Amino acid sequence: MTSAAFDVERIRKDFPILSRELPGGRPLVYLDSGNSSQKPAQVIETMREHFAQHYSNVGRAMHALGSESTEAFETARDKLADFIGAPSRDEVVFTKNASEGLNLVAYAFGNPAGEDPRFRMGPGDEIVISEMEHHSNIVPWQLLARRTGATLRWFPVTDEGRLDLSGIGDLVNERTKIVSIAHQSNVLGTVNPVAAVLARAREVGALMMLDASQSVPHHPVDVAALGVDFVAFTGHKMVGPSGIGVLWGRGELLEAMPPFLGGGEMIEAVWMDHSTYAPPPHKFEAGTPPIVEAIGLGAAADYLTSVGLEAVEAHERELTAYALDALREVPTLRVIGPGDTHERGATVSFTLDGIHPHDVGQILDDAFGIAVRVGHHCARPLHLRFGIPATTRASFYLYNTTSEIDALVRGLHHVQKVFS
Amino acid sequence: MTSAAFDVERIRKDFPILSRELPGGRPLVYLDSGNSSQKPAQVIETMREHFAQHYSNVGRAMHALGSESTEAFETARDKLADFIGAPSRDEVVFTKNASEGLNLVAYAFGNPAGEDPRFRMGPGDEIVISEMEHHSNIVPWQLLARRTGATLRWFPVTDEGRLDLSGIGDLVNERTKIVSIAHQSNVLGTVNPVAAVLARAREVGALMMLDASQSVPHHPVDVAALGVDFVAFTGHKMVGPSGIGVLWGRGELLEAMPPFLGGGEMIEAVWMDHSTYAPPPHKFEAGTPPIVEAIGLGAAADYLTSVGLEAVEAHERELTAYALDALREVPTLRVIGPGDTHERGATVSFTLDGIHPHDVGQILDDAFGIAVRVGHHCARPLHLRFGIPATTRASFYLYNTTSEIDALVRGLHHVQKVFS
Amino acid sequence: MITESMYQELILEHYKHPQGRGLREPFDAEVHHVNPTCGDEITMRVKLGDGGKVEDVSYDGQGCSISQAAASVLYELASGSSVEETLGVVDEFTRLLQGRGQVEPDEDVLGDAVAFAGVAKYPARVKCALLAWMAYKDALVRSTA
Amino acid sequence: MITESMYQELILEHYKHPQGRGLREPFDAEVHHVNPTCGDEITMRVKLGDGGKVEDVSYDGQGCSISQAAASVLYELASGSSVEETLGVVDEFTRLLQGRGQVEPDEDVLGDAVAFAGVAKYPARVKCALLAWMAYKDALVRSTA
Ligand SMILES: Cc1ncc(COP(=O)(O)O)c(C=O)c1O
Ligand SMILES: Cc1ncc(COP(=O)(O)O)c(C=O)c1O
Repeated sequence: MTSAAFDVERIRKDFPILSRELPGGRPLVYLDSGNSSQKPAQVIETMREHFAQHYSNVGRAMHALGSESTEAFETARDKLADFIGAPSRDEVVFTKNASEGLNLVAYAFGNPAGEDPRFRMGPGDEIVISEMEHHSNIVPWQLLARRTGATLRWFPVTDEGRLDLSGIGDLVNERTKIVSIAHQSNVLGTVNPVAAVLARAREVGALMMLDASQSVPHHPVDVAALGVDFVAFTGHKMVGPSGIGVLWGRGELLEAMPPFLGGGEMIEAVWMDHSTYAPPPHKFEAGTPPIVEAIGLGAAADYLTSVGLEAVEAHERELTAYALDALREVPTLRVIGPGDTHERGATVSFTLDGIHPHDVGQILDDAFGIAVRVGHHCARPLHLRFGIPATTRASFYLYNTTSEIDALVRGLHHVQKVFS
Repeated sequence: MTSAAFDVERIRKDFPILSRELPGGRPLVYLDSGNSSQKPAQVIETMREHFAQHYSNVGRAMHALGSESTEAFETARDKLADFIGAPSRDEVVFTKNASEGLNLVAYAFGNPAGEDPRFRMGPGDEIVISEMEHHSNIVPWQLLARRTGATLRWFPVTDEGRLDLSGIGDLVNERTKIVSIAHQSNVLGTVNPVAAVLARAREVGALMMLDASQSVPHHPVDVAALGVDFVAFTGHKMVGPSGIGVLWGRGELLEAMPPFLGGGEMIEAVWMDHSTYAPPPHKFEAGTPPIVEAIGLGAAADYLTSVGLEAVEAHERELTAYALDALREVPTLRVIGPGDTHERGATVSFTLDGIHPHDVGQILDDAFGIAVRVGHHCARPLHLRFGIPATTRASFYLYNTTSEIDALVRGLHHVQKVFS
Repeated sequence: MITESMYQELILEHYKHPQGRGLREPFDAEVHHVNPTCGDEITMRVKLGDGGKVEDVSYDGQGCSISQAAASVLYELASGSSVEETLGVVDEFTRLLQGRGQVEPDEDVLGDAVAFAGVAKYPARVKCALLAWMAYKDALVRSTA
Repeated sequence: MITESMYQELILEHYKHPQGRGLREPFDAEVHHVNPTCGDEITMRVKLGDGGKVEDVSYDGQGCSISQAAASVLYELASGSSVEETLGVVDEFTRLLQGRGQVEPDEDVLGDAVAFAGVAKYPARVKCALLAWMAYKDALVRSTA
């Protein structure tokens, strides 16, 4: 049951793909938005229209189309800044995805071209992540540790799928230069206690980054209120296009960081033997940016704002409660992650005894057109921690319904019949 | 006059924006394709259709939409491999633009995570570029030199706007680890003598990279025939979307290089303390790639192939000859770059005595809807070399006509009247 | 239901009742292969006999029904055959699986393994089916090296 | 023609016949500002007198008609005025130029500089118009520091 104010059927009409029929006459039941969300006509149409009527390069072009594109692109930056409560639009860096944003920050450390002591890194220094991270918030820090000789450490995860803060005093210490954790886990659904971790990071003078790939699309996120230093997220999970992401960083830190990619647009002046750099955000946007993708992401932010992030969150909480309840009836099903909706989002991962998630996913898709994700969801260490090679994950978004969850439960019963 | 076989009016109909009227009733005369090209309906429609009917994340999803997206995305890789004559599809790495490709290669050097001696770099080692490079093929190497202590050197440019090879024996020597130059200059139009430079690079055992951002869209380019090691180019200049580029690299080198960005999709297996990486091209595609942008670029390659790159090249040569001729009639106009069509593309940059390019561009646009680019075109060192702060640049593509060049010449006469 | 083209009765049978499973001694070579996209794993041992015979193929692993059944079918086909014969089967199996559903399988060569024809239409699952077979090929190379 | 809203006769006049151009002695502060996106440059000197008067503003530079004319107009407005008055004009000029064409200029404050109103509609040229004026403000700060 969804609340009266939130008209999910009307919302579904905005997403053309949801009325699609799959081969074999199967309806589409899309429960894989944690992987990537679908796009409303408003986003698709904004992009089409821009390509067809207003496109040109941005920043550098002084003609009519150049102004139209630049205006649309920079307005998208304003929209994204508003969307996340950024104190300044200049703190919004467009990247190609969340992964680039995470790497960008990682490459700022231990770079001889940078002078700020907060970004110095070498043997003895420490980086702290967690065991529930997406590979995109693990590998960049492994590579950084490898480049600099620093040590990578991590928070463990409790059996319930929460961040284990019991050892935080030792884990985050004076050697810690940065702590980077997920705002919300893409497997467990867990929403992490940012304030507690941040308090400790501040005590020891460490910077803190949030991988907000799974939170920004689903809850109102206010970067200023969060109080962290960096936040990365990605367009394609928030009803926006592929090819675009955002790195938000405190203006003062973005100023202090060395450039990452070099090229057009990120410079102030170039001589053959040296260059000076543009102020942020342009300093970090080398080359022609994903212009129409940023504009599409602006339309996505508008769309989510018009629906209302609070409404989206409430709808997802209802779906999650409904799903946790309904899934309990499936024999041998075990949810990996918190069992109730307290501090958790609309992502439900689970195992079924003796049936591999690949088979679960395939049969759900083949037989019923139900799209879930199966595997380790780019969070292999988390699966290792739970001693399982893979899970099946259903993730919900504003366009999902309780009857789709019913379909999932029916599908799972069928899967069990096939393998019984 | 354009050749009979090449029906430019028919081609123009494929590009919706070309029928657009600018505010004030001005027609659009788009002579800024060197900056970014316009997009045919075939590309726009392919992207719209994919978002509306087939979209999902690639690689990781096992459901129906996941297969459709993955199939379309990987087919785009096949198309791009074909388009540039890549010996293997696995040598085609999707990036967000040409700049990322250039940076990716630059970051492979002097990286402690890499073991191959060809990518070792430190004090005493040398990097060779040229004075005519785009900032995107200068700054990444400056940053690399800064990180490693290596020395950046460069080919000078002759008064006619050609690469000055006279000192090549000294410039490219046993200390040289890589030579990276433009295939075609984005200011001068000059097509550089790749074979001559490559021969010397091979003699001394250096690697060689081409910035093909301005050649791949306009001429048939065969990476195998060129014989270099890396080639970077960008989608938005070849009738493709923004947000996508290609790095081609020899398979064996891509294998030998350390990873650049870390994250999902580029891994084989991840533990908390180390990871193993996927083989190329995925090793270099961290995070969700620009999925629909790659698919759009595939459609762009199809479009250019259907028109025929030879036909595009011939058409552009005619336009260039016509323009060089017509511009000669404009008093005080001085072309910066080769004065004939020998080894040069359809990019014509020039100055007018006593009139700043910004004023030229603005009046052409305001009065006639003519879009040219003005400034240093992200090639400031080249402008410094010619002792000029800026130029006006007209760049032509398959959809341009001689009557648009006539309009440009009329416009320039008007500009001179305003400032007389 | 499309499912039926992939989850053949025979595949489900092999999955539920895997043949020859478990690692055995003696062996000439042991390899460990992983399918990184899904985490399927297999450890495979090969023991060769006189005259190019495959004396034993033993394995252990974890993964989906397709990868486990493929290992079981491989065991049945390979043990007791000649190295050469089995390489022929591996080649034909690979050709079938990588054929995107367009390849007409040679039943004479493949035997029971023909049941995997339906998998070829699912690019994401092709690697599951091939995991054991590629491991086997690798193990053969190492045992004869 | 839209052009006319930007290339006012007055702007062209100042460009063709710049007032007060050239670097002069004595001066209290000299600054050099560059507009990186287009390479426009200006060197500006300020000489202050008694009682908060601006005794001389001298400059040299290169750039488009907008940036050069803006410097010339600035010279006329500033030399002989009080620092405080000119700061008021700079503020109003900045407000006008950054107003994206939506701001109603205060002609009493701006005088001739109101001719730049049309430039405000062209984001790419706003920096050209402001170059000299920002340099002037910077130079003032340094001469009174
Ligand atoms: C010669 C050359 N190299 C590199 C680039 C950079 O391409 P992008 O901005 O798409 O990264 C450009 C175009 O801007 C170019 O003309
Ligand atoms: C928690 C989390 N972090 C990072 C990412 C990476 O996002 P992207 O693939 O867009 O870079 C994802 C999604 O794949 C995610 O779920």
